[in-house]
Formats: sequence, structure tokens, C-alpha cells
Amino acid sequence: MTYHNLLFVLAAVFAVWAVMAKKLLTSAIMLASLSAAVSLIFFDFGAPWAGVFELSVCAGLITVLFIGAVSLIRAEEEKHPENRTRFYALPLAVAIFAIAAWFYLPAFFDELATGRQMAAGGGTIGLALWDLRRPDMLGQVLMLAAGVFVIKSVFPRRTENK
Amino acid sequence: MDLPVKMLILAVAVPVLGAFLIPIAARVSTTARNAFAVLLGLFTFLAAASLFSTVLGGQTASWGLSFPRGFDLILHADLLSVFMASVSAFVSMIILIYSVDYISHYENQTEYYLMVVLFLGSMMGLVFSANLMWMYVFWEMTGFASWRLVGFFRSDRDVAKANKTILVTVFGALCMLIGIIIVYFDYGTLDLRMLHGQAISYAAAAFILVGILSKSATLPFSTWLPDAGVAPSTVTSLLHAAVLVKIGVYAYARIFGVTFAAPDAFSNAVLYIAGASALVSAGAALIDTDIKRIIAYSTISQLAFIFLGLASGNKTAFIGAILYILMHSVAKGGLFLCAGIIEQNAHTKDINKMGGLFSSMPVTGVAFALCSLSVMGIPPFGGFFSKFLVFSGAAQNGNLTVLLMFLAGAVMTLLYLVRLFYKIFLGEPAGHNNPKEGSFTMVASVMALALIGLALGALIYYPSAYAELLTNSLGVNLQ
Amino acid sequence: MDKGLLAYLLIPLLSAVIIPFAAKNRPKLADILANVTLLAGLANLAWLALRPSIIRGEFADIPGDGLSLLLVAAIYLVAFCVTFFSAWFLDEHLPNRQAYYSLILVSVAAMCGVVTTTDFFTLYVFIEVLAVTSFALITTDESSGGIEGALKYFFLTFPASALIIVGIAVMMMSLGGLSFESLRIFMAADAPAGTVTFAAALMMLGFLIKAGVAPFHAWTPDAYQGAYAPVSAYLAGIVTKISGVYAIIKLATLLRFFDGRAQAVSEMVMFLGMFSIALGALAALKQTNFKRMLAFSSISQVGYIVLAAGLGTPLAIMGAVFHLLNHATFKTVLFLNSASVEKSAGTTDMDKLGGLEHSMPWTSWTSIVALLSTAGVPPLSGFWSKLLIILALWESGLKTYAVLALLFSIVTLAYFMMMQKKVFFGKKTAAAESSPEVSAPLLAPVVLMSALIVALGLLFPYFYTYVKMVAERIIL
Amino acid sequence: MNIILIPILLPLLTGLALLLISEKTKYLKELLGIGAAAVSLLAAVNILLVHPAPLHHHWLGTAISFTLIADNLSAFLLLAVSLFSLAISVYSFSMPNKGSAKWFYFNLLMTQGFAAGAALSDNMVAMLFFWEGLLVFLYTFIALSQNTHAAKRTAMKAFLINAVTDLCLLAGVTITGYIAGTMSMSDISANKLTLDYGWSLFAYVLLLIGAVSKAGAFPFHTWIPDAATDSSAPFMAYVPAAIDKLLGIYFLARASVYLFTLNGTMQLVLMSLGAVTILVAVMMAFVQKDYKRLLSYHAVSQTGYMILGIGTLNPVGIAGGLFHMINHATYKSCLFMTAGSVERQAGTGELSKLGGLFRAMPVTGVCFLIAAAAISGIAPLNGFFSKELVYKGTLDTGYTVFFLAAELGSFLTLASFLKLGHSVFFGARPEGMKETKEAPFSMLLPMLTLAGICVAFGFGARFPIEWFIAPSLAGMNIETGLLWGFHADKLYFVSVIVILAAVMNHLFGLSAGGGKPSKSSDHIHYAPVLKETYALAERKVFDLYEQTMDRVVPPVSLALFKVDRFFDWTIDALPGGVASFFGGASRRFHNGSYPLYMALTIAGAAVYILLAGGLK
Repeated sequence: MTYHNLLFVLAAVFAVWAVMAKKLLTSAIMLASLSAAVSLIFFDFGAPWAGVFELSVCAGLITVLFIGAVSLIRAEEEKHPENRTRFYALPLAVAIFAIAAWFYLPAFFDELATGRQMAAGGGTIGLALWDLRRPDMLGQVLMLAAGVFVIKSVFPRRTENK
Repeated sequence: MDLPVKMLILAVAVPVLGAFLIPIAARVSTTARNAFAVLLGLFTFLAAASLFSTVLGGQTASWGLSFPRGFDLILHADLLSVFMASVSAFVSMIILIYSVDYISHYENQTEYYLMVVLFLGSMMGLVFSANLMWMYVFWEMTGFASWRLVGFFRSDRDVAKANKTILVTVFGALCMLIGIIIVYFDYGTLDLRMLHGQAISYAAAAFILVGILSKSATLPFSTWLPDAGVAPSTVTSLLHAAVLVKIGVYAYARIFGVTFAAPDAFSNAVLYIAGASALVSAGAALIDTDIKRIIAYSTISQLAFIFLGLASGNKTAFIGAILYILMHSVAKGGLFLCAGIIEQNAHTKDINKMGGLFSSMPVTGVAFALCSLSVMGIPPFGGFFSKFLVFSGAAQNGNLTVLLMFLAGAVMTLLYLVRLFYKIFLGEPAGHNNPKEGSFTMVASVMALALIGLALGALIYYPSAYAELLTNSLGVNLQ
Repeated sequence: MDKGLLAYLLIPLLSAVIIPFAAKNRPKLADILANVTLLAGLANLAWLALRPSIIRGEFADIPGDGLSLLLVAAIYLVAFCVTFFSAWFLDEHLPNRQAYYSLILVSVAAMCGVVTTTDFFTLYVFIEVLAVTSFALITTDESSGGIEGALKYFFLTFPASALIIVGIAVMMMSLGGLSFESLRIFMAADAPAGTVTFAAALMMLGFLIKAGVAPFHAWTPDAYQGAYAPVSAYLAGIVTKISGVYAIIKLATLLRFFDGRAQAVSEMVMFLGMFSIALGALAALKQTNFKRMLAFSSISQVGYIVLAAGLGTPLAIMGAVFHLLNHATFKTVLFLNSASVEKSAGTTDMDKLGGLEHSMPWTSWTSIVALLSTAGVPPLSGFWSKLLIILALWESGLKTYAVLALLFSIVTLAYFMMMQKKVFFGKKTAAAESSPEVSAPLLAPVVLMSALIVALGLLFPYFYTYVKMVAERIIL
Repeated sequence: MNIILIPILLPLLTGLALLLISEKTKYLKELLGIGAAAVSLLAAVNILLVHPAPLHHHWLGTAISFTLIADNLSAFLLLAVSLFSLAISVYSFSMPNKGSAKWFYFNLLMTQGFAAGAALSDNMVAMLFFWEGLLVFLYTFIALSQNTHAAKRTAMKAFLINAVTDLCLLAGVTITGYIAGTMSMSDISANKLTLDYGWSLFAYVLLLIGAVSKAGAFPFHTWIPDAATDSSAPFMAYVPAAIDKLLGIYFLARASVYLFTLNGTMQLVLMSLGAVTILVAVMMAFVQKDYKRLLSYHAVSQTGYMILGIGTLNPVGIAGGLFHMINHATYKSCLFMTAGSVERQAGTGELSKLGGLFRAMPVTGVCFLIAAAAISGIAPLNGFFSKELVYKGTLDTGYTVFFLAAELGSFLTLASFLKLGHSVFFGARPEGMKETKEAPFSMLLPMLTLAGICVAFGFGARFPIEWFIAPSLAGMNIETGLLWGFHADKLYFVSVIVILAAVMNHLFGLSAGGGKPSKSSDHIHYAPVLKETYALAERKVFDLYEQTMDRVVPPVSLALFKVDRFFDWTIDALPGGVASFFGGASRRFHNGSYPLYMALTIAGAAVYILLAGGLK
């Protein structure tokens, strides 16, 4: 349970960091870290495929794209720094949310725990996850194709411009 | 399919569809386009008028096209719709004839003809619709056509006024749609023939009323009409004064006069609103100096009299209101067309810059005077009878405050029309070089309308007998 | 997954893969291949759904739930319009012409996947694919606005992906399955909702963000405004509607909002829909950029669909589906017109435009048709869909929502009137002096869509029959 | 065709036919007009004698039919209308100052036709139709009589005053019709209405306003003096002097005697109105310096006697009022004709420039003397008898004060005619008028005829009363015995005293005014208090119309205009402003700041999750 909580806290921290980072690049990296944390949560909750997918798609491919794109416009972005003082209130808001969640959501966590046991007991999760996943393979193919075309589309142009 | 039903369909379909052929005709030649547009107007009028024989024989003609959820398109010709259709088609036809000369030196003529004919077609559709939903559909179509017509000139100001027009009327229309929806859920149908004689809830009546008031330019939604009258050509204003604003009146007659039994308190509220409208707009007409704005204010004020007739809740007043629609359409149409001639030839709309035009534009002056007299309700013009009957009905209604309000309104009508005529045609000439008379077709159009106003007074028996037949056979909850 | 419609997914994918090879040295071939692929799909769909015998049979012979077919048709239609438009719009030497078309075709495939899938995880995967392709498409031209828009799109919809995946995880935990059917069965049974509903609510939130519903709309204006011109039409017309709005409708029917299950979610969705309507319309009023205004308008119109989906009654679903389709038609027209204006006059800043109607009459008039349909002016198609939504609201006793939704049409009309005044009517500005009408091929898709707007309005009974069939099938 | 239609249709058709005739033709228009008037007169005589069957036509729906009935009163009125029409059309034959001959005769004939229609209509709506229809021709008559802006302005004034009061009449008719349940005056008179009920009182007051305004009573009279200067003598002789009086008093009598049973209060109101009219107008008349303008004030003043007479509500008074109506039309037409002749021959109507014309224009002078004596109530001319009846009726009511007011009016009337006659026909002839000759025969004939009638109705006052008036007031017992020639009566002595007083006043004024007859009224004109009052009157301070137009209409309409602008603001600027405010606020909010957007998204998501999770 501590492990879960730690991961949740980490995810939250990354999310807040992503929002508050001064540099977009930091934001992107934090976003990737957030994805990674979420993936770990998936793994721990017994959803390894979801975790893999999240990791591959969000943390991997997309972050790569992001970092590439962000680095291209970094120079321009830094010329006009935004005043983001007011966003320092954000951690406070997160804290409020956490407290509120503490009051509102425990029932949900309890139920979730029972659900997990029930699913684990039935031993059907793996089956459900993998046996019916053929369309997802199509999705993966599409994702790969998309990734290829995106790289083909975005990167040559950017380098050319440079 | 019987001939009347065919005519009924054609009266709606020909102008609506024909309007979209006008751009094609325009490809051929300007003359072909103009002739085509005038022919469409003529045909519509004839088709609508041909239904008189049916309805006078006590028959009605109906045709339906099934739509889901009871939103059937039903065209239904009865005494009221044929009357209204013929009047508006006739006025529109005169406008089209007048337009041939009037509009000939402006841009966007094709769009103009398209919109006028489309407007006419939507009006026919609206008038003949026996389903509230389709009434609403055509209602919005007229709003669209009027938007384009008001925005005929494209200066920022004109377009802004056009936008004001459509926004106010569409706002009203949406309120009306709410009312229609209430009716729909109260009765499960929108077929007016089935709703005949039912009671209507206050909420529905109030919402529908907002739509009617906004379309008919009555307080508190009145001011788009003068604004619309200023921006575009006179002919467009005419549509507003003589046809478009009558839509609201027609809808009132159709919904609260011959279909639902309007609650008494509701009718009373309408009377007060109309009274206030008559007074306020008449006062504004006395202050304004723009010829077309004054006539537009006059329209607002006169519409209030029609509402007085419709809402008074007795037969006399209802007959008067029906006649008022006829008389006002003809007379106000004539006034606006005169204003068009004056404006075009004097190159100004400010009455302070006119004066003494009678000597150079005698025919227009006479036509203007005759039409004014009809609007004032001076015998032997037709306007006298309608005003008399409306007042008579108001007296029967027994509401002294309302009667006095309208009496004051009638007095102010006299004042502003006399002032207008005096300032334009008599008075000291103010720096103009005696503008010429309008072209033959234009002058003939206005003179025709003026003389029709006179003829309607002389032959009042026929229209009044018709209106009485209408009231007796269709009226609901009238004493 | 609906196997009958799989071909609509696979063929564009195949075409997308072929294009870079086949058109390597002949960029024009890419145009042709992409257009032919989509046109063939459209023709096939027309044959499937519009045969006289099918229409006479009140569409009872349509396979599947009917909704997929309808949306596939919409996807193909919009995509075809956009590719056709792009074929003449793209710069001659755009280096990645092939990649552009491939991306479009991949996203078409992904959208087909979205609308045909029957499983939440698959749905999620396809939505992510869409997100990736859209990201690249937005940056097709090298403008900084495009990159910024793309980034905003990605960053700000990222929480959506996270929420959806969390929702999927929670659902997996509590329901033991991810298929639509299992959720439907679960909701139909009178079991306590609990976690399953919460999972669905999380997913719903993700879709709401993807759909750009206020207050999660913040990415839409920048993304649509910054995007490459035809891509804006593509995004606003169909992509975000499929990736967000379709999923909302689907989830709404699965959650059985219509019989009062998941009341809290239903109410929230409706509230957000109403909020979007208001916020989008009001914000659009003061925009000075043509495309940005359209983006806000899009938020507002999506609000109507979401409002109806949140209500979830059969009538509301009919209205939502119909409005979804209508939105695809009119928003495509408007965005493509903004692209034409941009091409012709060089800017979409409305303060610099004016008097374009003389030089660009077709663009002007098709805009009028589309904007009237958006504002719900009869007898155009937008009127009927709004009417259905409002009737549904009223029927369910939500009169305040009904009245508000109806009255915000006037605001819609107001900002479009202002747009029309600033761009097409009014005085000619310097920018407008030298802007000829765009060529006929660029007009063709716009005119086609405008004709469709009018036709759908006038042929409402047929379309209603179809939508009714859809609603009956998906709500059973 | 029913003969009853001839006096209406013939003038109308002839009038319309005139419009088709070229302006250049000589005499044709005049002869046509005279012919039509003559035939109408014959028809009117016939109608009076035989009382043709009523004429019914379906008209405004089933409720209101077009009914013409020639009862005694209306036949008598019709005869009078036709007679004056003929007289004026003959008189105008060679009158140059009447504007275009074509339009003059058109207006004349149209007025005649409509007036005849109003007289014959039994249905109130039909009467109103004809009555209000006169407005148009009133306007054109004045506007076309002179080609000046003043004429147009006066025409507008006349039109507006009459149109407004006609509207009152219209409202009155509608209410009366509603209360009575019928629009037919003969049906209502069979079952008269009372004033006990608020609505019927209101209706009667409205009818009263319409009637007395037509007749030209205070305070609706102010267009008449203006018209006197801005239009032609034949018009003055025809419309304000004859037709308007006939119709107005006719309908007043109808309303007061046939339609309503009046009560004491209303009697007082009517009599006060009459007395005030007499005094106010005659005071004004007395100081006028223009021939026609002086006459025109008398035309107003004399109306007061008629209203006073009818207001007495006793048979004698009413008979007197009606008799005075016909008498007044006779002598006032005659006087205006003399004014026209003098103007035509001498070229001016200003009293200070005229003088000593009796010898140059003896026939005109004689006619003037007769008519002036008649209007001043000098026995044995017709005016004496009608006034005497009015006085008698007034005394019978017991309100002596009205009698005194009427006598005072008589005094001033005579005084002003002494001044007028002296100024125009006697005294020294100015230099420029040595060549002045008598007017042509066509002008003299009608003058002589009317003067003859004055004499005849004076010596034979019994006949018109017995033939025309008594039958019209059938059901009222009228003692006509006292109407025969000279007889010793206290009223007679009072009138002698009045005459003497007037002569003395004239002599006094003459000496005070330095022997100039035109200044013989100055001692009253410039007396203290009166001087200021007259000055105010000159500035039209007492002119209800001018005051309304200057003081009431602009502020009221401005206020209403402001209301209109307010509504414009509420439908235009207000929603626009509110929407702009929200639009602007949201525009400023969407500033493109990525962190702001992200925060918004996450905050929204947080609230959503809490609600979805917690409130299930």
C-alpha cells in the first residue's frame, strides 16, 4: 500500500512539476516521468499490457516527439518568458484536492481493493487482457505507421529549416 | 389532385423554387431576370387569388407532406390564409414592378430579386402553413430574406442594421419556438386544424407573443424597424412596412384569433403593450427627421391598432383588424414607394432639406397625400373603415384606458403624417433644385396603390363582407 | 469490432503505406491516390446505405448498429473534402506531401477504428493514434502558431489519455472486462454502480477533454487557429468529434443515462455541455481572427452534442448524432472557407478583411449557408438537430436547459453575423482588393458540403428515419 | 334610382368629372358646377316635399348598413346645404380670387356632396363617413385657394383641428353605437340614451366635441379667423359660414335631442360653452381690422347662440338654435359675399384703406346693411327672431346670467358691425378707390337672394319655423305665436336698449379714434387689462391649437421618443454590451498561456472527479 501511495504521490508531483516548469523541455520530461509512474501503477494493479502500452506510447514515442519539437521552438519560447507567479498557488490547490479526495474517495479505494482481489481470485484478468486484444494489435500497427509518418513529416522539415 | 390544391402548392412552390432560378435567368440577360421576377410575383398573386373562389364557396384546400414527430408540412387554404396571401402577394408584385426601374442603378440586383421572390415565397409558405413548426420554418426564412434585403447596401452601417434586424427577429422567433414546443408537449400535435378552439397556457402564449411582437416591431422590440427602414432601399423598407411586419400580425390572428382561445388576461396585456407601442412610436415619428424612419415609426404605431383589433376579443374588432391589414398594406406600401421616389430624386432622406416639392413632383405628392389620408383613417379612404371598426371593437371591449391610449395614438398619427407631408411637399424649399418626378412605372405604381386605397373605401362592402365571413366562420372566443 | 466495416479501416491504411513508395517521385500521385481511396470508400458507403430499396425499408437492412456506418460515412466525407481541397491548396513544393496524405489516411483509419470498436482499450489505442497523427498534421506548415497549437493540443489533452487509461484500469479491476457489452449488461442489471460508474466517469472526463468541452477546451482555439488551414477543417470537422464526442455519446448510451443510471455523471456532463455552449458562444463574440472564432464556435456546438449525450434519452441521442453529423458539414465548410480566404487574401484577421463578397461570391454564400445551419435557422439541417435536442430536453423536464440552449442560438447567430459583416460584406480593405475567388476545385468540396446541409435539412424525414433506427439499436 | 341619392351623387360625379376637364376651358367648369348645384337644389326641394323612401344598402358587414333617410330635420338641412351651394357657385362664377376654377368647383361640389350625405345619413357610421370625408376637401379648399405658404399652413391647422375632433366624434359614435346596440340614429331616437352611466356620458361628450368643433365653437374655432385671411371669400362664405355651421349644429341637435336625454349638468355645460363662445369671439371680432377676419370671428360668435339655444333643452331654445343656424348661414354667407365683392372691386379688405364705397357699390352696400342688421338682431330681420327665441329659451331655464352674456354679445356684435359698415361703405373714400365699380351681376344675384331671405325670414319668421323647424322637432310643443312681426315684449325692449347702447358706443369710439371709423374700437381695444389680453391673443396665447403644437406636442413627443430610445437601448446596446463584456472577459482569459490552460484543465478535472466519486 505504501508503494502505491508513493507512486500516486510521485505521479502527482510529476504532474504539478510538468505544469509549473519554467522550461517547456522540463515540462516534457516531467510528463514522461508521469507516464512512467502511471505505467508502474498499472503494472502493480495487474494490468501489465496497459502499462506497456502507456510506457511505449506515452513515455516513449510521444515524449521523443515532444522533446524534439520542443527543442526546436525553445529558443523562441524563451524570448518571451511568461509571468507565472500566480501558478505557485497550484501546489496549494493540489493539497486541497488531496484532502478533499481523502474525505470523498476512500470508499472508492476500498471497493477497488475488493475488486482487485475478486479479479485476481478468478484468474481471468490475464485471459481477458490478452485473448481479446487482437484489435489492439491493429492499433499498435496503426500507431507504428503513424509514428513513422510523423517522423517522416516533422523531422526532415525541421532540420531543413535549421 | 384538385385544381385548388394544385394552385395552393404552386403558390408556395413557384416563388420559393423560382427564386433560385433567378440567378440563372440573370445569366441570360438583365431583362430576362427582371421579367422572370415580375412574372413570378404575378403568378404567385394569381395563384393565391385563384383560391378565393374555393374558400368563398365554404371549402378549404389542404395538402400535406409527412414529416416525423408530427412536424408534417401542411398547406391549408382557408379564408384567412387566402386573404393574407393575396394581399401580400399583391403588394409584393407591385414592388417588383416598381423595382425594375428603382433598383436598376445599384449593385447586387440579382441577389435583390432572388431575395424578394424568396421572401414572397416564404411568406406564402408561412401564411398557408397549418402546422406551427412549419410556420416557424417559413418565419425564419422570411427573416433570412429580410436580412439580405436590409443589408442590400453594404456600408458598415447598413450591414449592422441588417444584423440588428435579424438578431431581434430571430430572438423573437426562438422565443416563439419555445412557445411552440410547449404547445407541442401540451397537445401532442402542432396541426392548427386539430388545435382549433383549445385553451392555451399562459407560458406558451407569452413566448409566442414575444416572437410576434419582435417580428411585428411592437414595443419593446420595435426599434429595429426604423433602423431597417433607414439602411436599405425604400423598396426593402416597403417589404418591412407592408409585408414582413404583417407576419406577426397574421401569426397573432392565426394562433390567437382563429386557433387557440387566448386567455383574457393575456389579451388585455396585449392591449396595453399595443397601446404603449402606438404612443411611443407615434411620439418618435414626430421627432425624427428621416422620411423613412418616420414612416417606419408610423408602421409600428399602426400595427398597434391591428393588435388592438385582434386582441379586443370581439367580432367587430376582429373584422376591423383584418380590414386594417389590407388597408395598411396598400397605404403604407404606397407611402414607402413615394418615399423611394423622393429619396432617389432629391438625394436626401432628411425632411428638413426638402420642402416645396409639390410643385416639381405633383403626382408623387398626390399619391403621398392619398396614402397618408388612408393611414390616418380619413374617409372616403379604406383606412377609415378599418380604424372605425377597430375603435368600435375596442369600445365594446370596455377598457377605457386602452381606448384613450389609442385615441391619443390616432391623434398623433394625424400630427406626424400632416407634419411629414407639410415638411416634404409644402413649406419653404430648403436648398434643393426641384428634383424631377420619378419614372413612369414608379409613379404609376404609387398612384395605383393610392387609388386602390380609395377604391377600397368606395367598395368597402366586399372586403368587409369577406372579413365578416372570415370572422364568423373561423373566429374563436369572439363575442 | 464490427468486422463488416473493417475494410474501411484497412484500405486507407494500405493506401497510406503505399503512397510514400508509389509517389516518391511524383508528388501529384499522392493527391490522386488519397482522393481515389476516399472517394471509393464514399461510393461504397453510398451504395450500402442509400440504395432505394434500403431507404424504402427504412434502413432496417443496415448492418451493425448503424451509428458506425453513419460516422464512417461522415469521416470519409470530411476527409475526402479535405484531401480534395488540399490537392489544390498545398504548396507545390511542400516536401512532405506524401507524408501529409499518409497521415490523413492513417487518421481516417484510426477514426474508423474508433467508431467500429467495441472495447474500451481498443478505443483508447485508436484515440491515441489519432492524437499522434493530429499532432503531426497540425504542424504541416512550419508556422510557429502551428507548433504552438500542436504542443498545446498534446500537452493539454495528455491528462485525457491518463484519465482514460486510469479509467480503463479501474474498470478492468471492477468489471473484469473492457468490452462495451459487459458495461452495458452491468448497467442494465440493477447492481450497485460504485466503482464501475466511477471508472466510466473517469473515461468520460478523458473524452470530455478530448472533445474540448469547457473548461477543458483551452487547447482548441490555439490548435485550430494555428493548424495548417485544411487541417483545421479536418480537426474541427471530424477528428476531435470522433476522438471525443463520439466516445461521449457511446459511453452515455452504455451508461444508460436515459433510465437514470449514473445520474451524477449525467448531470455533470449536461452541465459541462451547457457551460460549453455558453462559454464558446460568448467567447466567439469578441474574436478578431476568423479561424479562432470558428474554434470557439466549435466548442459551443460541441456543447450541444454533449448536452444531448448527457441527457441520453433516445430522442437526445438522435439529436446528438444528427448534430454531430451536421457539425461535421457546416464546420468543414466554414473552416475550408477560412482556408480559401487565407489563400486568397493572405490573412484570417477579420479586422484586415472586408468586402470579399464581390470577389469571392461562392465563398461568401456557402459561408452564409453554413453559418445559418450552425445557428439553427430552418430549414437547414442544423435546425432539425437542435430542435431534436431541445425537444428531448423539454421532454425530460429540463426546461431551463432547453430554453438556454435555444437562446444561445442567438449568440451564435450574432457572432456569425459579425464575421460575415467583417469578412464578406462591408468596405473593401487593402487585403481584399487583390483577392480573387479561389479556383473551382477548391470550391467544389465547399459547395458539396453546403448542398448537403440544405439536402439534409429538406430530406429530414429520411435522415430522421435513419437516426431513429440508430437510436433504437444502440439504446436497446 | 332613389331620388335621395341625387343630392349626394350628382355633385360628387360632377366634381370628379371636372377633374378631367382642361384648365383652359372657359365657363364650362363654372356652368357645370352651377348646373349640378341647381339640380341638387331641385332634388332637395323634392325630397323635402315628398320624403322619399329610405335607402338601404349592405355596407360594413351585416351589422352596419348604409342607410339614408330623409326625415324632416335632415331634409331641411339638405335643402339649406343645396341652397347655399347654388348661391356660392353662382357667386363664384366671376370671382377671381378663388384659386384655380377647376379645383374650386371640384372642392365645392365635393363638399356639397359629402355634406348632403352627412345630412341624409341615418346610420351614424355613414354620417361619420361623410362628415370626416369633408376634412379632405376642407384642406384642399383652403390650400388651393391661395398660392401662399400661409394658406398651406392654415389648411393644415384647419385639417388638424377638425381631424382631431372628428376622431373624438368617431370614438363617440363607436361608444354610442355599442351602448345602444345599433348604429341607426332613428332606432336610437326611438329609445333614447341617458347620461346616468359613465360610458354614455363619455360618449355624449365625445359627440359634443365633434359637433361643436365642426360648428366652429370655442376653443376649436381658431382656424376660422386664420382662414379668413389666408383663403378666399367664397370659401369663407361657403364652408365656415354655412356648411360647417349647418352640419355641426344639426348634429348637436341630433345628439342632444334625439340620441340622448340630457340632464341638468350637461345643460349647464352646453350653455356655458355657448356663452363663452359668444363673448370670446365677439370680443375678438370687435377689434379686428380686416373685413373677412372680422366676419370670421362673428361666425364663431354666432355659433355660441346656437349652442346656447340648444343647450337650454327647452323647445323654444332648441327651435331658436336651429332657426339661428339657418339664419346665420344666410346672413353670414351674404356678408362674406359682400366682403368678396369689396375685395374684388376695391382690391383690399383692410378697413383702414376702405371707405365710402356705398355710392360706388350700392347693391352690395344694401345687402351688407340688411345682413349686418340681421346678424345684429335688429327687428324685424330674421336674426332678431332667432335670437329672441334663444333668449327666451335661456330665460326659461332660469339662468339669467347666460341671457346677460348673450345680450352683451349682441351689443358688441352690433358695435362691431357699425364699425365695419362705417369703415367700408361710409365715410371718406380713399384716393385710390375713385374708380371702384359695382360687382358683376353673377355676384350680386346670390347676395341679393340671401339678403332677401333675411328679410323674408324676418317678416315671415313664422313660415320657416312652421315649415321646417317645428316638424323637425316633432314631439316638442313649440309655441310659435310670438313669432309674427312686431310685438310688445320685454325682449324687444331689451334689444332696443342694446341697439342704442351700441350706437352710443360707436359714436364714442369714433370721437376717441380721431374720427376714423376703423379705429372706433380702439377705446376698448386699448383699455387697461383688455389691452394686455388682446396683445396676448394677438400672439395666439389663447389659441389652443398653436399652444398645443408649440408647448405640448414637442415635449410629449420628445419624452416618448426618449422612451423609444430606451427600448432601443435595451434591445440593442444592452445585450450587445453584456455579451461584449463576457466576450471580452473570456477573450482576455484565453491568452494562450499554457500553464493557465493546464491549471484550468486540471482544476476542472479535480472538481469533476470529486463530484463523480463522492456524490454517486
